[in-house]
Amino acid sequence: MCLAVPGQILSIEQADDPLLRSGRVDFGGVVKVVNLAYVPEAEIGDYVIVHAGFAISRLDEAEAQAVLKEIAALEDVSHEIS
Amino acid sequence: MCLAVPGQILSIEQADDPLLRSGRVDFGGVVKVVNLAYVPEAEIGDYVIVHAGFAISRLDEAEAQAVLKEIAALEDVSHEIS
Amino acid sequence: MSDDIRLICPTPIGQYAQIVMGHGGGGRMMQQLLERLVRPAFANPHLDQRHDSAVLDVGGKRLAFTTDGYVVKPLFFPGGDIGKLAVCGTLNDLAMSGAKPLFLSAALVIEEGFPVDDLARVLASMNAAAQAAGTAIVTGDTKVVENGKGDGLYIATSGIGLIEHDLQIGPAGIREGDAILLSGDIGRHGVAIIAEREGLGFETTVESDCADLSGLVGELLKAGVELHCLRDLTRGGLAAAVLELATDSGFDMELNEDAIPVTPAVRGACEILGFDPLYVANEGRMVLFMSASVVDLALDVLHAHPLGRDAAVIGQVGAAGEGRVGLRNAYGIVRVLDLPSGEQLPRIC
Amino acid sequence: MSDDIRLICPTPIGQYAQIVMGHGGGGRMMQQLLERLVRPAFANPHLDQRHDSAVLDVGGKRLAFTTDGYVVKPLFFPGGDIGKLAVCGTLNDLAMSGAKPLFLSAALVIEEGFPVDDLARVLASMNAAAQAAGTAIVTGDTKVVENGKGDGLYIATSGIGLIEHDLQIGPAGIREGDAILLSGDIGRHGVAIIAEREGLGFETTVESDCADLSGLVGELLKAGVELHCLRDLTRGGLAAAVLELATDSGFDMELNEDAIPVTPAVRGACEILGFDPLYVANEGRMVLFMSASVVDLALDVLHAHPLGRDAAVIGQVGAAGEGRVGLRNAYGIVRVLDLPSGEQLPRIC
Amino acid sequence: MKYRDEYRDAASVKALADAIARRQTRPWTLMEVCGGQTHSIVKHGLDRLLPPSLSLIHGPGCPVCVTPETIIDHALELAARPDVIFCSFGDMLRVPGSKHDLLTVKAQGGDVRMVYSPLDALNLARENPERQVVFFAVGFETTAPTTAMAVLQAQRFGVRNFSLLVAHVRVPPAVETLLSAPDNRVDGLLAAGHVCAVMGYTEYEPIAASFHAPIVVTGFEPLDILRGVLSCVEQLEEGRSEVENRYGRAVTREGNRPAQALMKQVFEPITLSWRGLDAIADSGLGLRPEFADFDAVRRFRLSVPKTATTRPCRSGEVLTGRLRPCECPAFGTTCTPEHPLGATMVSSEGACAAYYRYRRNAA
Amino acid sequence: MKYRDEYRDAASVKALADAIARRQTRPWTLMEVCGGQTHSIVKHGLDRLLPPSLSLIHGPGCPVCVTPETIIDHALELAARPDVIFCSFGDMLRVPGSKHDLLTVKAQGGDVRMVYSPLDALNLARENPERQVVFFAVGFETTAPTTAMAVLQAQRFGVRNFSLLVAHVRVPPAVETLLSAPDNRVDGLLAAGHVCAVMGYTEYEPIAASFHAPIVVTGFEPLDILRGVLSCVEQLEEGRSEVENRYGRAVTREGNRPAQALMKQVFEPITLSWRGLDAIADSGLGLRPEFADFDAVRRFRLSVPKTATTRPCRSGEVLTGRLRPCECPAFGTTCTPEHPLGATMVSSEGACAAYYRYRRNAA
Ligand code: SF4
Ligand code: SF4
Ligand SMILES: [Mg+2]
Ligand SMILES: [Mg+2]
Ligand SMILES: [Mg+2]
Ligand SMILES: [Mg+2]
Ligand SMILES: [Mg+2]
Ligand SMILES: [Mg+2]
Ligand SMILES: [Mg+2]
Ligand SMILES: [Mg+2]
Ligand SMILES: [Mg+2]
Ligand SMILES: [Mg+2]
Repeated sequence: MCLAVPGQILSIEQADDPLLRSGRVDFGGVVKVVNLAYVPEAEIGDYVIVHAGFAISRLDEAEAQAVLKEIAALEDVSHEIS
Repeated sequence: MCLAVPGQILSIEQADDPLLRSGRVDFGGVVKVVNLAYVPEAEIGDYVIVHAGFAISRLDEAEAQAVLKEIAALEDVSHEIS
Repeated sequence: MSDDIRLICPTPIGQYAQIVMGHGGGGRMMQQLLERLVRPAFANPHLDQRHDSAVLDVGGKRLAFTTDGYVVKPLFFPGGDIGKLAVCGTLNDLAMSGAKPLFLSAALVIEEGFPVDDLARVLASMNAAAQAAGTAIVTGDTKVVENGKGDGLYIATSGIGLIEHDLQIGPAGIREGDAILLSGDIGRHGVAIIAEREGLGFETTVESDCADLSGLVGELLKAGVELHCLRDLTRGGLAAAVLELATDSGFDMELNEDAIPVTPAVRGACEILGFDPLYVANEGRMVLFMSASVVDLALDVLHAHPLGRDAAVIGQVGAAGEGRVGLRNAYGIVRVLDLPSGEQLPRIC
Repeated sequence: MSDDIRLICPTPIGQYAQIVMGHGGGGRMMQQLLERLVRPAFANPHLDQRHDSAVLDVGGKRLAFTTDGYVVKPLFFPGGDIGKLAVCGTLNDLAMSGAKPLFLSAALVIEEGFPVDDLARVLASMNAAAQAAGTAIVTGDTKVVENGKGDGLYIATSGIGLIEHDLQIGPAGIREGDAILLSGDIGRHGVAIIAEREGLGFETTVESDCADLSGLVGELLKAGVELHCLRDLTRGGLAAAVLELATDSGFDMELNEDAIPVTPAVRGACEILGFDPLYVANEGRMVLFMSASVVDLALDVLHAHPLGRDAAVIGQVGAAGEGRVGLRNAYGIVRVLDLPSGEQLPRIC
Repeated sequence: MKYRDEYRDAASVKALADAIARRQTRPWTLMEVCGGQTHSIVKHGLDRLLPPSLSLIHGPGCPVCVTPETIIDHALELAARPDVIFCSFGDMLRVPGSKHDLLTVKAQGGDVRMVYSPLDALNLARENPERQVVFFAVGFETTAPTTAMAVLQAQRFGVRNFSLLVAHVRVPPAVETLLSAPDNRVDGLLAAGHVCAVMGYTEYEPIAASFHAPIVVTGFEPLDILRGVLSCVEQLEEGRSEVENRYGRAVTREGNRPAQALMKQVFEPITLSWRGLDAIADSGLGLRPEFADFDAVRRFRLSVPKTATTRPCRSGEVLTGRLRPCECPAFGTTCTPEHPLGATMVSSEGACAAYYRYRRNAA
Repeated sequence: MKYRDEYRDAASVKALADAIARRQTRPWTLMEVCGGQTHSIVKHGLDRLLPPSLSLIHGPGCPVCVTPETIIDHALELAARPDVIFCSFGDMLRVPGSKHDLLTVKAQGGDVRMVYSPLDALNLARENPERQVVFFAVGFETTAPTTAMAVLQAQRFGVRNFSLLVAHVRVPPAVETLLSAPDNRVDGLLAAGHVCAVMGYTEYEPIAASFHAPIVVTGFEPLDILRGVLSCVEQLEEGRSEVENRYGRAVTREGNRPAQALMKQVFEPITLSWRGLDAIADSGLGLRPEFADFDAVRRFRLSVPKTATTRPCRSGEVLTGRLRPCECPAFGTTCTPEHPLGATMVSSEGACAAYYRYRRNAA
């Protein structure tokens, strides 16, 4: 359920309207206008997770990198063992 | 104006209704349902003149024959002269 | 009285910026669309043959190739259905070049919501018509369009035929003095269709003339009739077919109104609607052009075939001129036969 | 875990009594419609070739013959329009038999209200595409349907090509061990179309891949590449094309997911909509089947041509079997590639 | 077809034409009032069978031709409304208003339906209760009773979504206007047989008397028309100016009483500007106040358009017999049946269209 | 695509699968609640990378699957109305009601539109003021805020022709119901990452505690899912039953506060019968009384249909993890994606459909 994909904010309009805040979001070359009212903290350049035309979450890039590092460490373990 | 063609009444329905009297009328092999309210005197077998789905006149067959005879007489005159 | 007026300049097509029904009605608007937009866009010598099928040289063989779209309403009508129509129409266009039909294709555009059972009936009737002509539908395509973007079913058929004789049957073959023959009575398809339309509500026994003429054309060729030109009657009726050929060949022509067979029921329906049977659609009739000397032979062959039983000589080709067609009536008056503008509209007044 | 389940009996087509959009979507519903209704109705050996064009013997010559209907929306889209599509699609189907395209036909079904200027643009683009391929539209037809009974313009094109080599290019030519090549990246046509649709409102630079492959096929033949089978990718995408060929040839096949080129923009659009690019429509791509020994030669020719620049080997033909197609992913897992049911519908949940 | 084919017989036509030629001694100009008769004359070439000094000119008897442009513009406005199914007789569809025609509105998505009878439109209203169905009520006294009947049936059945755009016209006021024109060329009139089938012909008796013009009630087949001509010529030669009935099989002096009654129940005479003519008192029919609910102009609050015709169309002169179609400079050049400038080119019964179809480039 | 491709890397997937295998000592059964995760697992074959004694079963987390048939029947009724434009997400169109599906209604002429966002439906309402636009509001807590926003925007702009057919569902009550079933086989849960992006995961803390089941907030890419699995296995092996967040790039403990606020402003929890499950208290969302004007059931006075499902569909058992799709006798025979008997075969995220697509006849 809840197909949602990460995209990067290119521009923001009606930034302070609690219903109409919106912006153009880039999904790897495809751009869509998306409602940003639920991510008041998100800025141009940020990644957001978009579902049904709405950004439902600002993507935490630090956390994203940390996970990838954690997995890279696992890979090393894996290599050592096998 | 007022394209109207002769056809023969095949059947009559709602014969006494001043608005809905209608019937099937045959136009040389093509049959259409026609409003007959304006020809209350017309009976099955009679010819009527039909315009826009309405019989507007019962065809006077005696008169029709008389005219053809009159013209036939003219033809004779024509032949005699030429 | 002399009311003979010449057209000084033709009316520009641009006056309607949008396509209207009249552009498909077989009348002058359609001719203008084809002459001013379609033919120039595709300009090539084969299109310039201006015939029902293009005659092509493929590796030394003479092939006929044709296509038509079918958008008839209702889809099922007395005497046929869109499937039979789509196959017969294409067979006829091949036959008009004197080709033996070999292979057919069919592209279906089906509207969402169309009953699968009706589709099966149409396909069966296409196949029956193809088989009866010794041909087959060898390739096809199916598209589905949204409800409200179609009208049940549209079919485009194409056909390939092989020309096995040496005649050049087509508008260019027409000669001064040629007899003009008509293979049967006219107007039945158009009346059968109109009678079935919602709103008009005719009862009639009129059946569409929808038929494959390729067998009959084959008989004529086999009997050695030197055909100059053939054209099947479709949209725009007999008038459109003869007028097109007069224009394309550049010969004036004259038709004899009394010689043109029309059944009483077709005549009756036309009277009611204010139609002229000469302009009403057909789907199994053709005009034939040939030297007067072979008319008797041709009539023998025609009369012996179920599709040519009522065939008659209906006119003759006059001198080279401006491609005018006159219609001589019972009173000896010749009136100019003109293409209707768009479709014939029922008249009331 | 073993979840391998066999279909016990096929689902009857009759379950939808009416045509729905899915019947035209290139998926299993369409296959069923064709297999259970259309093919049986028209049964003949040429249809049984199950190829993009029928290969016919006409007076000792081998001809290819094909038809397709075009109902694309919008009519004008990045990378092409319905006219270019209609011509290229038919050229491609001829090319898939290795035929040299010779002649085209076009049947137009125009909706009342369609701008005459748009019609002129489409006709020009048809002619340009035909001329670029050295062919011409030699016969045609025009019908007008009422407003609300069409969608602007539908086009059915047919084509005749001449087969000048001795290969039997088609499903029957596929052999165990054949390499499966793909001529370029996939999914662009479908994404370009969808991005233009009302309601979705994508901005994208994705252009339809709409193109005529006949020149490229000609180059391959000229270079002496012994092609076993070709198929252009259209509705249903790469998956549908390979699955059809697996079914029709009876060979199991395996594709390598990582080897299939997809551009980031196409991938991005597919992610948003929940689509699988393997099932998205193309209009200028083909799969090629050939012995492994000629792959290098073929890739040389492909890479030298603008339409084959990204060509790659994407899989191979396995043993004769039940025509299953496996898709091997980066984790070494092989999943069964299955036709979608109808059209892919955008997913939200 | 019985009562039709007999009236087309070639020998009889010849005999009648001969009789006319024998009877005529001086040049006369006759006007057939009715467009249907114009159509028949031109199609069968009857005028060419007559002596050159006997002129037939074409009258205003085609509702398609005379319906004013302002009403056509109302029709276009109504037909373009998404809530409306607009019903019209076929030949009204190509009549140009100030901008375009009903066929264009239809091509642009308007729901325009061709009907054969006003009752077909009423049926559409009953079958589509959520839509507004408007019937374009054009025509002379022949057609007005059929429209009246649709209104009365709608009233009886309580059909609330049915209304009329009324453009009915009456023949006698127009004929009077024509005959009173200072440049009137018309010596005698063929009266429209089907109008008279409904109305009888007593209305024409004072007209014939006061203008000293014979008026002959005439049918539509070749023999009918030639009989009408013969009768007119006879009267003129004899110096008579009576109303005579030469369409006795369909017409009686008093006409169709039930049809007149219902027509009068629903409609009343109003002043109307015919296309090509000035306003004529009592020459139109409007819905009586009791039936105002059925008036589409009222129901849809249509405003009277300000547009005036600026086309170089001379159909006014054609309609009044002062100009033959082929004398109009636009005829056959900028004005053709595909792109008519005037209503007389639109209707296949219009004088310009009839000439275009049958006389242009006569072979 | 950034933040997607990295999470599909093959070497990392292998490393994680290895780590899971190393960590696991006993058989465990995990349920991924979310249909999106089911889709990902089956598409990428992730379950085949796991040890055989680690079972993944598929939960009820697909709104397409769980929307009750009675509401689908309401949808079909609304969509067939000539005055209605019925808007739905694409994957709801093939869900069968008691008689047929929205695609059939559309084929029969119903105006059914596929939209990507509830705001698209609202735009349609503004563009078509003469029509009624109904949006089929399905989905979990991820989607409910998007619907809430459409309602609030409609209110602000006074859009009177817009309404919702609401079928929103809430995850936690369903999870509690599953875990309390007497035949529950589930040892640990992967919680739906996007639901938690909106709701956070505090709701799951009491559930994990009371049922002694670890609950791990999990994303959707292969690495995300395997991390969730690893985390679950670790907890089980260690005897812990905590809520852990393994989708930290998108999810925080408290969730999306603005989204929660608007959702709560518009909706309130109601009792709902999920398809395949019995009625569950507070498991649905209904419009609050202040927004009752936007309720399509009320606006169109829909009656609650009496029909009950008589299909031999076992999707209830599939949804609760008691039956694998391939164990259903109808699977692949009378039930296929073309002719689905149950919702789990309809949605491409439904468990039966995912199995049919990726596992039938595995090569
Ligand atoms: S030819 Fe055309 S412009 Fe001239 S009077 Fe007739 S309708 Fe008017
Ligand atoms: S296979 Fe079909 S019938 Fe069986 S549980 Fe799944 S959806 Fe229901
Ligand atoms: Mg033809
Ligand atoms: Mg043709
Ligand atoms: Mg044809
Ligand atoms: Mg095809
Ligand atoms: Mg339709
Ligand atoms: Mg193909
Ligand atoms: Mg093809
Ligand atoms: Mg194709
Ligand atoms: Mg044609
Ligand atoms: Mg349309």
